[in-house]
Amino acid sequence: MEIPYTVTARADTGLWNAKIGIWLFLASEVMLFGGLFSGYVFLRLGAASTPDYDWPTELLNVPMGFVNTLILIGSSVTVILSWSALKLREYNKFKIWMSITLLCAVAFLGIKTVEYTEKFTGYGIFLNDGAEIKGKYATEQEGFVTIVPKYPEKAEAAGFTPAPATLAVHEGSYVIPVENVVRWSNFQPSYNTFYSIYFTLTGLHALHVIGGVVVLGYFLFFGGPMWRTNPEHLANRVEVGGLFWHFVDLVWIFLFPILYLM
Amino acid sequence: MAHSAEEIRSHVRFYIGVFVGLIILTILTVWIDQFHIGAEDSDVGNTIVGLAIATLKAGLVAAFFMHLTSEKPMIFRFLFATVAFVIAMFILMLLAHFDPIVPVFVQ
Amino acid sequence: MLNKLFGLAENASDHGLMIDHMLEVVHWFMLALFVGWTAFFILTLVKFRRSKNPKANYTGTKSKFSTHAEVGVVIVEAILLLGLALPLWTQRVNAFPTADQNPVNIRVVGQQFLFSIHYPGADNTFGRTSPEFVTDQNRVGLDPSDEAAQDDIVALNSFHVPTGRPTVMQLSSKDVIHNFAVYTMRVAQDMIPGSEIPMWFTPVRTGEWEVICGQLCGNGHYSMKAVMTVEGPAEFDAWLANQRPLVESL
Amino acid sequence: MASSTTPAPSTDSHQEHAHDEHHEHELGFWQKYIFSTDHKVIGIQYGLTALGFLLVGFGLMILMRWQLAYPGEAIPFIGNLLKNVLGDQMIGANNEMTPDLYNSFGAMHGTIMVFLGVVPLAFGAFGNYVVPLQIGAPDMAFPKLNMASYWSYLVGGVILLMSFFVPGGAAKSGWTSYSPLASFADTALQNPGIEYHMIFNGQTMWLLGMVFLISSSLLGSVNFITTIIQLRAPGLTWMRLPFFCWAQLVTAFLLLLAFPPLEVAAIMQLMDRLAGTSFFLPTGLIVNGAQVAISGGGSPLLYQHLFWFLGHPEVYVLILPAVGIVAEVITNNTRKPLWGYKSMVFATIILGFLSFVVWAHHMYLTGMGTKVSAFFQTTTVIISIPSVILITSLIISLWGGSIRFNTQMLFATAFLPMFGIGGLTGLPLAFSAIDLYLHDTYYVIAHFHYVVAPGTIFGLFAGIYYWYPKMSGRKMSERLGKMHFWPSLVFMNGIFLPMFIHGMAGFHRRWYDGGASYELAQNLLWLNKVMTISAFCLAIAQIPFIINLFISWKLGRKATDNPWDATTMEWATPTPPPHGNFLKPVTVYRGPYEYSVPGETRDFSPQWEPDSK
Ligand code: HEA
Ligand code: HEA
Ligand code: CUA
Ligand SMILES: [Cu+2]
Repeated sequence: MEIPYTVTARADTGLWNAKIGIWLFLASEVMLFGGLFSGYVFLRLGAASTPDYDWPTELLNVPMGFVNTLILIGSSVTVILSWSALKLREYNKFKIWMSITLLCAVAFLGIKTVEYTEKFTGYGIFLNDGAEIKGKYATEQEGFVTIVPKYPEKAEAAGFTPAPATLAVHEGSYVIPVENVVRWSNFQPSYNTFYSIYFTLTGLHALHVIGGVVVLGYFLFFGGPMWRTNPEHLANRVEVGGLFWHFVDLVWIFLFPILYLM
Repeated sequence: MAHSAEEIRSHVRFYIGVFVGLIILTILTVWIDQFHIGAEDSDVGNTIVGLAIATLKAGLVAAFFMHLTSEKPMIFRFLFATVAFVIAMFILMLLAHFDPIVPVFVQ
Repeated sequence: MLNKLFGLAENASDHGLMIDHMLEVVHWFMLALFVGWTAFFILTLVKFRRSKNPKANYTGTKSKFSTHAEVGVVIVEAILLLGLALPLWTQRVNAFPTADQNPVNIRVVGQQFLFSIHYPGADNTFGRTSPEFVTDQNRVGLDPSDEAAQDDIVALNSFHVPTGRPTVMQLSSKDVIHNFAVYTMRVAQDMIPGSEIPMWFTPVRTGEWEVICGQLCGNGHYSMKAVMTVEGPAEFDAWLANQRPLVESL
Repeated sequence: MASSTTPAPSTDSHQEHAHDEHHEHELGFWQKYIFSTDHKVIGIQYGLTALGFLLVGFGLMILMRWQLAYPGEAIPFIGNLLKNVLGDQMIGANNEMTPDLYNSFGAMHGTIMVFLGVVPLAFGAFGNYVVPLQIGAPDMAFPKLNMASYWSYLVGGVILLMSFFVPGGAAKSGWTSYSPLASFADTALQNPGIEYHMIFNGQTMWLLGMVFLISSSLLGSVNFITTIIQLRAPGLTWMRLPFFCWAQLVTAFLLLLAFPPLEVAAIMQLMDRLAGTSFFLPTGLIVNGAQVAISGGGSPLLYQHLFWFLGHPEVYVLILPAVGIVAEVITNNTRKPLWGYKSMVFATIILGFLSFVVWAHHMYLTGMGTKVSAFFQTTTVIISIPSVILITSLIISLWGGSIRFNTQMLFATAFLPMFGIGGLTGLPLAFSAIDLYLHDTYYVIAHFHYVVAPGTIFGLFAGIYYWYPKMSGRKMSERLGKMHFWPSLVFMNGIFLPMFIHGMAGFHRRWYDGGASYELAQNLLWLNKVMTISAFCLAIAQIPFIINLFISWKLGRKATDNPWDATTMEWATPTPPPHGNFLKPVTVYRGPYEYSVPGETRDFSPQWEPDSK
């Protein structure tokens, strides 16, 4: 006997297997991101209750996040168009729309990479007196920490001096003695709680995007045989993959304002 | 899922409409973020507005792109439970956060 | 009585009696349920074994007994919850002693695998503490330059409290989660780094009582304990007066 | 696709038929037994692996019990061997167990028993083998996912086992892995004397292993739910579904929705360990006398919330399948219907729902105010009601039966009072004011072991004896079975009953020396020996079982297709069932437990047989 309802719907539930499967999977994903989201709120409330803790949303690149939002929403539309094309049995249109979807996904990941690089070349320095100086290209040499500060006035107020020629690797460098520094690093996950949650959330989301690319790419490049034998099955699979893709979009719709704006 | 070709074509037009709506809402979120809403020293106002718009957008995606408007009751049953549990997790964790034993030292 | 049978540790605090009482009541309830069910259970097994009852009865019992029993369980549980448990917890965490009860205030800081007990000293005000001051001599991180810190006393793993006066503690930790448990006082509370959790009790009997770390905290967890000496108020005052302020030894 | 063999008519008109996958071609050994997608093979793989892990978990505990009864004394017989295998950081000069080893065995005992032993056996093995048969399906809905689920489980398990042999040994922060302890455990920060590997250290491997186990459970639960919803044979309406399937369905939902938050916790803890973040680490930590170089700002309580959000549903994952098995066995051996089938189904569903909102009863001592604690006390008390309904219905089901005491029935009946003791002693823990006293004492250990060991484990034993003939075609020996049951019953109680007394006296759990250095413990230390000896005897009592399990596969008495005269559909297949399970499509005509129907000649009316009249 073969497994029934892989393609056709069961009469009393009106659903085929993979449809239930994907929704169940998405339910667990909702719990996953729900847990992360609860964690985010928990940590942020904790941060808010300490007097000088900052939540440096403003350091994220809003235009890039904005463009990425549009890209993901757009790809959500194209994936549904590719499914419609399959339903209409227009295989070439399916290929076109699906290719655009994948291109969107790659563009999204590309922009994300640029953003990550920006974070990894940005630096922050925590000083003994509690001040925090942000900028680019920090190094430590000869007992001094050098940085190209974002706001030089702020840096000078905090005791930085313009770097002598020997230490000025980059234009506009400022220096401060190591003794005055508690810690300094680039904007990596361990920089502070905001970056921890930022990298965790966006990193997990990016993994989902990559997963989506693999699945949808498989349909695009290896869907041919199935299209010839059982196009409805292929359409169902694309619908399932599409549901996952919409969910990835949906998560981003929340991540964007939470991380970039609020 | 016996959609006729004509139905699907009209759906497609509708998806495009939703797409446009989503773009407008995205622009709205970014635009509105310049203004400070609510009390002077708290960002609760902005947060609520931002989340409201995000929820609306997510609702559009779920309802139309993910076909929830025409989905079968079985799916709703467990999505309902899921959403209930997420909300419970969220609210109860916050409740626990906001209801500690109040430290009181009688000096 | 059941408590005795089960070997419950003796109680030496004011509110402990209420906890013991509740423990006793709950166990009577459980015992009653267990005995009732077991009796029925064994009777059934004997009565309906195959050799005695070769033909099973399709319908089984029609009696509403189980519904009554379940409703009974609900009612008793509701009484236990509303009548005993909730008020008791409220009394524990909301009804902290007021100034006119003249409480003894102490801070307890846990670390792997020690308890440091911080008394505010004569001014009854705790000096400022901060992690950067922590050393092996200054385990609570007392700021030596702080006015209020000058008379603060810090005891290690062994400390005194008086009878008759409530002791209010604020618990915290420097590294991992510990738990400050004095089973004879019927109190226990986690010591969580980054937060201060208050707890109180009023000793009614003198003696030397063990303080246990009740939360896994590393390989020395089993040996993390302190001795709490409960003595009369006069002896306590004398003991306290004898302690040298921490700053003197820094 | 082949609608000729599909029970329900296909609704899709423009449906092309694929003709390529029709013929059963002979599969090679690897595909048939190792990388199989057949739910029965996967079920047996799950079962054997899980039994192996149970044995490992038990073995760890035997060594720990030795330490508890004879603290600091050399481990007899295998002390030297262990020293060679685990290194002298773990085994002391005198061949005794070190505190680190004790903690690590404790953590791994809990982890292995819960995540690698009981859940895979109850859910993975029985669920996989029995559920598709009981609902009349040819296989699981997603056979490949099913295989992935097993392999993910195995990888997770192997990672956890390997972690015993890395420098510093396996995870040692309890099965709960509370941060900050677990964030620093197995790092040079906590223990400068040992050279830890960045990834291959106990706690990190624990977390990685958990990620695999969680993925396995998620895949499994998606598969189970879809299967039960979609692949029920025609006529098998929801209220005709065997109770075991209901139990598995609710269990699957618990796994599906409760595990992701644990995954979040695991990911965050991994980030804390590997990327230096501070999700669970507050500002100002001082470990080993030095300030920890982290940003701080995290919350240790966040970890506990995420962990226990899984943790409590997880305990019902441990118990529900066992309740399901017991229900099957009891009806079969009392030869009468399940009393209160409907209320049991609803009780199970309600239990499932409520189990998501009681988690903080494990956190009463974390500084909870009145409102939260009142909420969680109330929900915890309420959740005991459906449990009472389940147990009561099962006991009343016995009434009026014609009880056949074969081995599986003995285990199933013993389950009831054992679960009763475990469940009842959950009540005092539910009230925060007295949990204040009992928290983290051996009372808690006794409470949950009564539920999971003489409870769940007995239920699982019942299931093994009951379904063994279907899997192997032969029955297990009754004599060996009874030699297994009676000593197990006695010694289980010998281990766990004294723990209540210890708990009341204030013995705390996770004590390396079993209380030897505590004044409160002096009068009761002898009970440790009682428990330890009982544990040894319990181990010996498992020997007949192991012999029985293997010997009967070849030598047991041959079983017919329906050896227990049962009514549910797994017995409609040939024994053992072929690939695809049923020889011809089955249809269901009645409820699951139609035993001793008045007016019938036989005392059972199988679900798959049409009315004779
Ligand atoms: C399968 C596992 C399982 C089950 C079913 C339960 C069931 C229950 N548990 Fe338990 N529990 C655990 C496993 C389980 N628990 C574990 C593993 C821990 C410790 C984790 C750790 O810290 O490591 C724990 C810890 C634990 C705590 C925390 C204690 C502490 O750390 O301080 C609490 C507190 O409320 C609690 C409560 C309950 C309650 C109220 C139930 C209720 O659901 C019980 C309801 C059942 C009944 C009320 C029985 C009814 C029966 C009868 C009335 C009939 C009697 C029958 C006969 C005599 C034949 N449990
Ligand atoms: C499902 C869960 C489960 C099960 C079944 C058990 C079973 C047992 N447990 Fe365990 N235990 C835990 C979960 C479990 N435990 C947890 C979560 C903890 C807390 C850990 C922590 O502190 O973090 C704990 C802690 C714990 C402690 C406390 C340690 C401490 O705090 O210091 C003790 C002490 O005695 C103990 C003892 C036992 C014993 C004697 C058994 C016995 O009942 C074992 C019986 C086992 C069997 C009967 C196995 C049968 C299997 C076979 C015979 C296999 C056959 C094999 C083949 C055919 C291949 N356990
Ligand atoms: Cu400190 Cu255990
Ligand atoms: Cu629980």
